[in-house]
This record gives sequence, C-alpha cells and structure tokens, in this order.
Amino acid sequence: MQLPLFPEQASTISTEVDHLLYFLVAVSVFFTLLIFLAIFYFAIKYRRRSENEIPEHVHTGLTLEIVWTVIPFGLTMIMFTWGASIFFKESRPPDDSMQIYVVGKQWMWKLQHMEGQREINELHIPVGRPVRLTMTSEDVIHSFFVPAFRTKQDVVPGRYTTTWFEATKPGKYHLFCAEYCGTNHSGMIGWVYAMEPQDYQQWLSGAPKGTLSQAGAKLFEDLACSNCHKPDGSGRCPSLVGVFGSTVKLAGGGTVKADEAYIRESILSPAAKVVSGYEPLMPTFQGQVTEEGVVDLIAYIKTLAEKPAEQPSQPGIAASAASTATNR
Amino acid sequence: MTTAVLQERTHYLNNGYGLKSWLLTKDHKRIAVLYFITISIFFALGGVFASLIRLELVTPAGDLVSSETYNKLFTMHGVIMVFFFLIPSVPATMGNFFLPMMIGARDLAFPKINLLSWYLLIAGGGFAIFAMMAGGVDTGWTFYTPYSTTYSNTYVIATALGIFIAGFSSILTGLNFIVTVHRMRAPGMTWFKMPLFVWANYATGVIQVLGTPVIAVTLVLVFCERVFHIGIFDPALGGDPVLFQHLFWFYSHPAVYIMVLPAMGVISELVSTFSRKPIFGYPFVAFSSVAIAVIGFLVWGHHLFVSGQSLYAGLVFSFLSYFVAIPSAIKVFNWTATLYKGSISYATPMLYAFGFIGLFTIGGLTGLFVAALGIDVHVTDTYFVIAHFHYVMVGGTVMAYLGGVHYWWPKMTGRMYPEGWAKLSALFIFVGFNLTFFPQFILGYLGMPRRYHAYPPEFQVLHVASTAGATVLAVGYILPAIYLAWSLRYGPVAGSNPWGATGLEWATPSPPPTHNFDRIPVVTHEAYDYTAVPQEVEVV
Amino acid sequence: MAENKETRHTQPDLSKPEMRHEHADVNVWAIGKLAIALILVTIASVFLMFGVFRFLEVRENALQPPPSPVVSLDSRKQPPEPRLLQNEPENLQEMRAAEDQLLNSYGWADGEHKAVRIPIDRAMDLLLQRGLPSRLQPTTKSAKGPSK
Amino acid sequence: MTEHIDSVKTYALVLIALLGLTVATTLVAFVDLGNFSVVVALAIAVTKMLLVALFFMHVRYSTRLTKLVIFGGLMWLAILLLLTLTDFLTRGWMGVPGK
Amino acid sequence: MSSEAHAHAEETLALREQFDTAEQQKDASTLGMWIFLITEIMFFGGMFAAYTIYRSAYPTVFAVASSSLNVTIGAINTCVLLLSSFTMVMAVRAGQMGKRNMIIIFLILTLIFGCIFLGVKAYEWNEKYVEHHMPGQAAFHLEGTPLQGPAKIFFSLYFAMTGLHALHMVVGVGILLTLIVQTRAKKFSAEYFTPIDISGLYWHFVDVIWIFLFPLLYLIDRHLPK
Ligand code: HEA
Ligand code: HEA
Ligand code: HEC
Ligand code: CUA
Ligand SMILES: [Cu+2]
Repeated sequence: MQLPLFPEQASTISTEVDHLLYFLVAVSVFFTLLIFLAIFYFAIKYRRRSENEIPEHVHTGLTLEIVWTVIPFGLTMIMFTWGASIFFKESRPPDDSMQIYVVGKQWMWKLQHMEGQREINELHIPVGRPVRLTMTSEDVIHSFFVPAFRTKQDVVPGRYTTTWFEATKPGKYHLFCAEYCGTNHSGMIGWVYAMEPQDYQQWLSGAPKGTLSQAGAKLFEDLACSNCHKPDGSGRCPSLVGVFGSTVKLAGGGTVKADEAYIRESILSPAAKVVSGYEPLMPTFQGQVTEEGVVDLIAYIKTLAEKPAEQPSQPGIAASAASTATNR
Repeated sequence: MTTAVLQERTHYLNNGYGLKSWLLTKDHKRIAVLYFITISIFFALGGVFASLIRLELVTPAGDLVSSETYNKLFTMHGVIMVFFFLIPSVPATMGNFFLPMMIGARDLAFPKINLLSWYLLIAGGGFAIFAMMAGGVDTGWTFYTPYSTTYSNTYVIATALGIFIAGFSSILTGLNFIVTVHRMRAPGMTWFKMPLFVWANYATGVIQVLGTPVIAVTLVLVFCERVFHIGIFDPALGGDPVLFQHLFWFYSHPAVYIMVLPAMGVISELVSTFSRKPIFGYPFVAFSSVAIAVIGFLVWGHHLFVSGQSLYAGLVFSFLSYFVAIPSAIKVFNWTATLYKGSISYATPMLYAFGFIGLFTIGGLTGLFVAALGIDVHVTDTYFVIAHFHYVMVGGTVMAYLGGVHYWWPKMTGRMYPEGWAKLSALFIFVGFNLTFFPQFILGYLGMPRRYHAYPPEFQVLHVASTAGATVLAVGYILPAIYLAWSLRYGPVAGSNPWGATGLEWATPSPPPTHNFDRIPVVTHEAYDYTAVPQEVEVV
Repeated sequence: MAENKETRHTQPDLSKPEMRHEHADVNVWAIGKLAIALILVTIASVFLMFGVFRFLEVRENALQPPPSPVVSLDSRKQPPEPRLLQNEPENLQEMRAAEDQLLNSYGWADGEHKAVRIPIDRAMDLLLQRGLPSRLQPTTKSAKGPSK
Repeated sequence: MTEHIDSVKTYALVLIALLGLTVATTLVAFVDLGNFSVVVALAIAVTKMLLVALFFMHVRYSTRLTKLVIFGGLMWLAILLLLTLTDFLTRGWMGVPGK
Repeated sequence: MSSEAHAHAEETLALREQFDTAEQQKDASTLGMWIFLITEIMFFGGMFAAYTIYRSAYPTVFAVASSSLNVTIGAINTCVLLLSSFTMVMAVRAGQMGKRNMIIIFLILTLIFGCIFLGVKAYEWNEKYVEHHMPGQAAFHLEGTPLQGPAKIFFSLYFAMTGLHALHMVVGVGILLTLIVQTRAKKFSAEYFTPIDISGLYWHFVDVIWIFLFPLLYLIDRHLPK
C-alpha cells in the first residue's frame, strides 16, 4: 500500500520550487491558525450570556486596517518576486543544452533525439546535462508534465513552445499530459529515464536509424526546396546557408531572429514574414509536410553552413569521410 | 401563534394560487422562490455527477465508466455547478428576495426583466439538459479550442447555446441590481447606511454587466467556427488558441468573484447579527467588495501561465493577482475583529459563517500558491487547483449560501428550521468537506493531473479518502433538503425578527406582504445599530 | 464617498412622491478619481514588470556559462578543418556508409576516366576466375579451378 | 422635467460634421501615412463617436452617473485590449520559441 | 415638475407601481439602457480584441483582404446610417415637444434609412458570396495561396462583426416599428416619451459601432497598390 506524500526531487529546479512551497505553506499555516484560533477564542470568550445583552461599542481605528493591509501586501510581494525568479530560470534554457524535439499527437508523445533516436512515450536523457525540449502538437493542446522535475509546458498546435530541465538523480519518472485533450487524455502518459552519462551513451549508440539532419536532407530534395534554395543563393530565392541563428531583415522593415519558430513559420505560412528583397513566391507546405518533417528540415537547415575555403582534399578514405562530413 | 392565524393574513405566498400566479409573477420575492427551486435541482444534478466522479476515482484503472463518459461527467459537473447553480445561487435567491427590502424599496427597478431573467436561466438550463440527455459534452467547462471547435464530436453547440442564454439572465440580474441600488433606496438610506449584503450584490452586478458579454461573444465565435470552420481559433488557418483562452478567462475569473462576493455579503450579515455588533471597519469591508470586483478584471492571465502566453504577461498577471488578494484579506480580518467583545450566539447560520471564514482563508491562501509563477508551473492542471477552487467555492460560497438560507428561512417561509438537525448537518458538511478536498492538495503537489479517468496506483489511497469524504458531504447536503421541506409544514412559526437583526427586511411580518412595506420606512440610524432593532411586527 | 451635505434631521414629508426615495447618490467625482488612480496603477505595474524582466534577465545571463569562442564567429562561416565532431555516432555511421558506397558501386576510379571501379564482390569473382598473377614457380597450381 | 431641447440647427451642424468626417477618413485612408494612418483613422472615429454621444445621445445634459457609466465601459474595453496586448506584443522577448 | 402638470400627466403616465415619481422612473430607464449599452460595448469589444490581435499578427494579409472590400459602398452606407441617427434624434426632439405626427414622420424616416443600410449590406454580402470571399465556401478565392489562412480569419471577422451589427440593426428596426404603432396609439406625451428616448440611445449606439467598423474593416492601408 504505497502512500507517497511528497514528489521526488529529480531536477535542479525542483529544490528551488520546493523551497518556495515551504515558505508559502509556512505563511498559510500561520494565517490559518491565526484566524481559526481567533474565531474559537472570541466565540468562547464572548459567547452570548443573555438574550438581550447589547455589547458596548468598539472603536474601529484606521491603524489596524493599515497594518493588515501592509503586512499581507509585503508578504505577497515576496511571493511574487521569488515565484517570478524561478519562472524566469525555468523559461530560459542554458545555451549549451541538449536539443530534443517533441511532437504531441492525440494520445501519444513522439520524442526525437538529434542523433536520430525516435521514442514514443519514453525519453532517455543523461543526468547532469541541461535538456531543452522544443515542442509542438499535431492536433489539440497537450501539456508536457514531469512532476519529479516540477516542469510543465503546454504544447500548442501551430507553434513551438519550449521547456528545459536538468536531471540530477538517475531514475524512472512519470510523464503526464496535463492539458485536457480528449478521450484518452489520461492514457497519454509515459516515462522519463534519467541515466548516468555512460549508460546514456551506451543507449544512444544502440541502432540509430538515419539522423534527423539526414532525414531533413532527403526531405529538402523531395519537397523541391533545393531547386529554389541554392547553396549560393542564385535565382530569386535566398540561400539557406547559415540562416539558422542569424537575424533576418524582413520586407517592410523589422528584423527577426531565425530560430526554430521562424524556420517553421517560413515553411508552413511563408506569407507571414517575407525576407526583405524577395517576393513571397514560396508556396505553403501546410499539409504536405508533417510536424516531424518540419523538425527534420530544421535539423538539416541547422547544419547548412558556408564551406570554408576548399582545402586541398587529402587523398584516400579519410578524404572522402572528411568531405562527406562537410558537403551535406 | 397557531398555524391558523398564519393562513388568514395575506402575504406574498398566499397572495394568489395556481401556476399562472407563479409563472407570470412580477413579485421579486416569488421570483426568488422560483430561482431557489431551480438551482436546488441543478445543485442536486451537479452533485450526482460529482458523486459519480468520486466513485470512478476510487480505483486507479478507469473501470466504473468509459473514458468518454468520465469526460462528459466532469464537464457537465463543472458547467452545471458553475453556470446553473453557483452564479445564480446567492444573487438570484437571497439577492432578489432581500435587496429591495433591505433598501426599503417595494420591488426591483425592472420586475418584468427580473422574471425574464428567470425564464432565460430555465431556457439555458433546458439546452444544457437537452445536450446532457442527447449525449453530453466532453470539452471540460473551459471549452478550450481547438478541441471544442474541431476535434470534439459531442454536443458542444447545444451546451454553448445554453450558457449563452443563461449569461443574459446573469447580465439582466446585474443590471436590475445596479439600477435599483442607485435609484430606489428609501429616504435616509444613503450609501453608507446600506447593509453590506447590498454592497456585495451591487459589486457583483458590476462584474456581471461588464464581464458576461465577453463570454457571450466568445461562445458565438466558437459556434461560428464549429459550424462554418472559419478559423478564428483554428491554428491550421493561422488562428491562435491562446486568444480563446484570453477571451474565456477575461470573463471566467471575474465570474469566480461573481460567485464569492454575494457569499461574502451574506457572511457580513451573519457575523454582525450573531455577534450583535456592527461590522468592524464597515467602510473598508464595503469598499473591498468593489475593489475585488474591479481588480478582478485585471488578473485573468494567471490561468494562462503555461499555456503559451509570453513570460512578460505572466509577470504582469502574477503581480496583479496578488493585488486582488489584499481586499479579501481585509474582509477576513474585519470579520474576525467583529467577534471581539461581541455577544456571539451559536445558531446554525453562525456556524456556517465560522466555516466560511476558515475555509475561505485556506482556499484563498492556496490561491496565493497558484498565483506564484514558480509553483503554478508545477501545480497547474493538477488536483491542487481542484482543491483550491473547491475550497473557495464549496467551502466558501456553498457554505455561505446554506448559512443565508437558514438565516432568512423564517423570514421567507414564516417557519423556523429544526436547530438540532441543522447543527448536525453543518457538522457533517464541515467534516465531509475537509476529508474530500484536503487530500487533493497533497495529490496535486504529487503531480496527479486533473481530468484523469485512470491514474497511477500510488495515488489511490488519497483518492479513496477523498471519495469517503464526498459521501459524508453528500449526506451533509441531503439533510437540509429534508428538514427544510419538513419545516414548511411542521416547523414552529417564526416571529418577524427571530434573530434580533437590524436590517429593514426584519421590519416586515414573516412572510412579508407582496408590497413589502405598508409605509415607506425612513432610515435615520446607521447600519447595524443594535440599539434600534426593528421590534416584533404585531400580526394583524 | 461624501454623501449630500445637510444631514437629514427633519422627517421627509412622505405625502410628496419625490420625497419617498433617497436622492443622494454616489459621489461621482470621487469614483472618477479612483478610476483614474486604478488606470495609473495598472499602467505603472505593467512598466514595473519591464524593470523586473530586465533585472531577472541580467541576473540570469550572468549565471550562463560564457559562450565558447567558436560561437562568436559569424554563424555563416564554420571554423577551418579539422573540426570537432559534434555527433560522433552520426559521423561514424556516415563514414561507414561512404566506404560501403565506394566498395559496392561502379564508377570512374580516376579523373581521366581510364580506370573503372567495380563492386568488391564482382572483383573477387573475377579474380578467382583469372587467378592471381603468381610468380614463376609453375608448380604451385592454385587450389581452385583452372586459371582463365 | 423640462429637459433642455436642442435646436434643429445644432443637430444639422453635427450631422454635417459627421458626414464630413466620414468623407475625410475615407480620403485619408488613400494617403500613405505608414503606421500613422491607423492613428488618424481611430482619431476621426473617436471624434465622430463623441459628436454622436454628446449631441445625439444627450450625454451633455445627462447625470454625472451616466457619464461615469460610459467612461467605465470604455475603460473596461481598454483593459481587455491592453492586457491582452501585454501578451501578444511581448512574445519572443525571451528569445526562446513559445515564451 | 410643477404639481398641476403632475396631476394632468397622471393618466398618460404608465407609472410602474414600484416607482414614486415619473422622473425617478425615467432616470432608472435611462440608466438601465446605458448599462445595457455598456454590455454591448463589451460584447463587440471581444471581437475588436480578436481584430486587434490578428491585424497586428498579419498586417499585410489584412491589407490585401481589406482591399477587396468596396470602399465607396461602405462610405455611402456610413452616411446613410448617420442620416438615420439624425432623423432619430429629431424624432426624440419631437417626443420632448410632444408633437405626435412629427414623431411618426421622423421614426418612419429613420426606419427607411435603416432598411436602406440593411439592403446595401445584403447586396455587399451577396457580392462577397459571388466572388467566393466567404471563408466557409469551398472555392475560397485565395485557396492554395500562402495568404489563405489569415485571409479566412479576416473575412470571418468581417462577417462576424458586420453580421452581428446587422442583427442589432434588425432589432432596431423592430423597435422602430413598435414605437410607430405606440405613437399612433397616443401612448406618448411631452411628459412621458421615455421609450422613444431610450430607443434613440440604442439606435445611436448601433451607429457608433458602425462608425468604428467602417474604418477598421474597409480602410486598412488603402494606399498600398492592390
Ligand atoms: C469562488 C471562487 C474563487 C475565488 C474567490 C478565488 C480566489 C483566488 N484565486 Fe482562484 N480559481 C477558481 C475560483 C476562485 N479563486 C477556479 C474555479 C479556478 C480554476 C478554474 C479551472 O481551471 O477550471 C481558479 C484557479 C486559480 C488560478 C489558476 C490556477 C491554474 O489553473 O493554474 C489562480 C492563479 O493565480 C488563482 C488565484 C486566486 C487568487 C490569488 C485568489 C484570491 O482572490 C484569494 C484571496 C484570499 C486570501 C488571500 C485569503 C484571505 C487572506 C488572509 C487570511 C490574510 C493573509 C493573506 C495574505 C498574506 C495575502 N485561482
Ligand atoms: C461551482 C461549484 C462546484 C461545486 C458545488 C462542486 C461540488 C463538488 N465537486 Fe466539483 N468541480 C467544479 C465545481 C464545483 N464542484 C468545477 C468547475 C470543476 C472542473 C470541471 C472541469 O475540469 O472541467 C469541478 C471538478 C471536480 C472534480 C475533478 C474532476 C476531474 O478533474 O477529473 C472533482 C473530483 O473529485 C470534483 C468533486 C466535487 C465534489 C465531491 C463536490 C461535492 O460538493 C458535491 C456534493 C453534492 C451532492 C452530493 C449533491 C447531493 C445533494 C442533494 C441531492 C440534495 C440537494 C437537492 C435538493 C435541495 C432538492 N469536482
Ligand atoms: C517556389 C520557390 C520556393 C520553394 C519550392 C521553397 N522556397 Fe523557401 N523561400 C522562397 C522565397 C522566394 C523565400 C523568401 C521570401 C519569404 O521569406 O517568404 C523563401 C524563404 C525561405 C526561408 C526563410 C529564409 C530567410 O533568409 O529568412 C526558409 C527557412 C525557407 N524558405 C525554407 C524552405 C523550405 C524548407 C522549403 C522546402 C520545404 C522551401 N523553402 C521551398 C522560395 C521557395
Ligand atoms: Cu494530450 Cu491530454
Ligand atoms: Cu482566476
């Protein structure tokens, strides 16, 4: 008969959230006891002795009112600032975090590692390394919730949302969907396996099928992106080399940072933001490419970078290996 | 005072018999009784759904009902309880009955519109019941898109239409209250001599008038999108589901204050009457009602912290959510201070008032938990939130509602309720309530998501405790239904002012005549002046 | 909330209808000022949040590990060869694929299109048929069938 | 209650002003003022609203309570628009998709 | 209210029993109507909020979609509605002076202008239907182009806002008809014309909504080439 009363602390943020919880519980217990004891004490001390007794008038001063306005206000400001700082930390993934793509679909979680591993309702991550999840949904709103990590983030169709965590304790933790999504909402659950780094590497090198960027390269050909987007940027379409992470000047002024959300938007609704100096020729690929496809394309576009000045290619196998590694 | 004497005197109950005299009445007191019967039925219905939910959750596996049925259960439970029981509960019954009498008016400003409001609630309820009979709706009471507009194939339109119509009932009641308070107070009844129950219902009227239209138009847009696939909230066409949540919660947070403010008004009356003392800091308590109503409109974003809303907006809404907590704090402290040096009686309404102050404090303080951004990320959409809002709605408003029903029962029916049974049921309710919902705080922080039909086995013990509490709570609620009905026939006849209260409504015989006052009362004393309590009105 | 100035000592003459309800209404001017104050507080808190946002951002950035020099390069360029492998399993797998491709495909082995590359299995069969160009000791016949 | 009765001339003048403003806003729309054109369009619409409200809806003579009610209504519309915009206009400030 | 006027007005005064004086009743009705108009502001406010968000999200698409609306008809329609407001206020003025036939004339004029407005609106909608601008239609005119999604949102907002506005106009026309009938039945006098007064408020309010709808829907960035 299990009766856990407090969730496991398995991520860097979980201890901070719990410290704020202890503070809030302390304040609440104090005020609850204050109110309950005051009621009981007054109810007993001033119980009605006779039916026609009229209590004498109590002077209602301003000071008391100010006191029990200022003190609660002070407490609430502490609660707000403390909560806001944790929220800020939770919303800003470290720059060196490991990228995982998550696609929520009615009643299952599809998770994709950059190395190509694709998991359903399971996520293997190394302990001690920040993991950043870029998530979207193919149908309704879901919500990626790992109680042991104290993190939750709605997964909204039509755009990307991000969450991150850094596991501190190896183990097997619940994964829930926390935003109602229909019939099997309570079935859209799974497990997060936090593993020691060496176990994780061992798991990783299991049998990777094609990596994300390879699948992206294939898609880039199949969808004929390549015959518009030439590496040298010739023709009437911009080159996509090195576009990821750069700031793009838009038609009609304004600039935007070319992150995953921008690339996704450029693929699915290109008319929304048009690159300055170009016509909105690009057709929408809405419906022709799945969310996973978009994720693969993004992974591929991330790898497009200007080839350095062509070195004399070393002969032999090494050359081909080195060259294949760069000419994607 | 034999029951025979009671029969002779004509009062609002025996002033005309038959269906027509009730269904076409313009008397605010009769309309209040019609509302009282309607919402009791809806409360029973919502309670049955709650009991089925609790029974299902006894076992980790979803084996009592299918998951589709469970989704319909909590949706109908939420919709019926919020829109058809709690929002009309205090304003439509006690507000309708006593607001005019408390300010010395003969009726509300627009009696015909008042009757129309009741018919709108019945029409709206009819649609919701039809939707329930025909197959139910499974979108949750929040109707989040794109599930409610594209993916759910249940009776969303019928339920949305029902809520749309019931919304206008709420708007018109609010409008009626505001105009009545401004234009129809008895001579001498200035704003600061009005009972605090009137202040609370006035503030509620302001929220009803300013908030309800926004959910009305949102439901129209959901209706259009579901029928014409036009795309305002459809992500595939570039629409933004978060915009629906903004429009929905712009109304739905102020709606929770529609539910709690009238209850706070009732508690101000009970605490003052049963400690026979004017409320401590009357202007502060009066002002805090209006402050809650106004600031309540600035905080809706705290339901969207993890929904994809920008972090900056999260900061703004979390900050303002703490502003709205201060007036509630002022009210709780002033009620407690009123007890100091009072002459406190333990009549049942006062027990309910004690229960309200204690449980509303716990519920409100947990509101501060979920208003903190760091905590809410973990506990949103879990049973922690379920516990928070049941504490303030069931532990708060429903308890105050029952306190008010018992307090004004002698005035409404001319009969006293049986004190012994009433105290017993209050005890059942207090114990059953805490046993039902306190474990849900622990479940919530453990990570048990809400709206789950099946759950991991380690949460079972807490769920079983919660279901056990629910049965005790159900017994607690059924008892008053029985002994109050019993008291209509056999209860001892009540005088015109059994509690020695100060309101103008106690200056009329019980039950009051249709025109309330033979002579328009002139108010010269301050509110809650126990040296000038209206004496027993001799029954002619 | 100041109500009308003169306090009501005399009993209102209820015969006249206008005297039968209270005329002192809410002090609109005071509420107007409150409303303005509320607007200012809301707008002030919206901008105050801007300060909080900046403060948290600066604090958070300070905690971040300093970005590696490579990243500061213009992202369009990549550092010269040889580069750290970012995704070892992927690179290993690609190298093997490239080798397999070389080993099992037809193609020109050199720029001047003189020599041809043939799949290794095919090459082994041909070698068996042709036998190895052994040195002059005729005595050691290859174990397998006749040389071609 | 002999409420003040306006002269036909006042109403006629207000009508002409309204018609004039309608023509004006239509023409101004064809002039490229960049994103300033929205401000101009709204300014004209607000002036037309004030004309209709003050003159045609007799707000000039109505009780101060009515004026407060109108001001309150517009303020609530502003609350809905402003606080919703604090979300939509600040998306992406964290440089992270979805925040 | 001089006492003898008070006595004379007694019989035409439909004074509800819960009110003490006619002035109290008129104030209450006016206040009640203004509060109802506030709920209408918030009702349309929800759609204005959606409009603001989507216009700031898709400025170019909204400009292109808005350019397909006929400006001249829109402007004419606005002027028709302003004229109807003028005749409505003249009717209220006639009510203040108790001139029954003037009330009827101006009410009928307002009714005519209102029907013209609805007629023009119906024509515009039909034209939109013919040109396949209705988002619900299968052959939506921008189908397949990248603008298709946001353009559907513009047109759904266009039809939702103008549709609900037209619905309010129809209700207004109904009110005008009842008023005309009641005036002919001599129900109103200089002392009691409140129904005309508050119906006037409603009508002017519906006009003000259109005053905002016209520029926001029809006049988005008209200076851009089509
Ligand atoms: C009667 C109904 C009611 C009331 C009164 C409240 C009151 C409050 N609520 Fe609650 N709430 C709901 C009904 C209610 N709520 C519902 C129905 C939901 C969920 C809807 C859904 O998702 O389905 C919800 C959800 C909800 C959320 C979103 C949770 C989530 O889904 O993530 C938040 C977040 O801020 C919140 C906050 C508050 C706050 C700060 C108050 C404050 O008003 C409380 C103020 C009271 C006090 C503070 C206690 C008294 C004060 C003292 C004893 C003095 C000491 C106080 C201090 C130190 C400040 N509520
Ligand atoms: C607004 C008021 C309200 C009230 C009063 C209640 C009352 C109760 N509620 Fe709840 N509840 C909500 C509002 C309310 N609820 C909302 C808004 C939700 C969210 C829905 C969603 O997620 O979409 C919710 C969800 C909710 C859940 C979560 C479901 C889920 O997420 O999966 C649970 C679970 O335990 C629950 C339990 C209960 C219980 C045991 C009661 C008990 O108090 C009920 C006991 C009452 C009875 C048993 C009635 C019996 C009485 C009679 C028959 C006599 C009376 C009759 C006459 C006088 C004629 N409620
Ligand atoms: C018909 C030609 C065409 C095709 C096919 C096409 N594009 Fe484009 N693309 C363009 C044009 C023109 C632009 C610049 C205008 C704009 O931003 O819409 C562009 C812009 C982009 C951008 C933004 C570039 C920047 O510098 O901001 C990305 C990313 C992109 N395309 C990716 C893709 C992908 C991925 C595909 C295939 C799935 C694809 N494109 C297919 C023509 C095309
Ligand atoms: Cu996915 Cu709930
Ligand atoms: Cu809320």
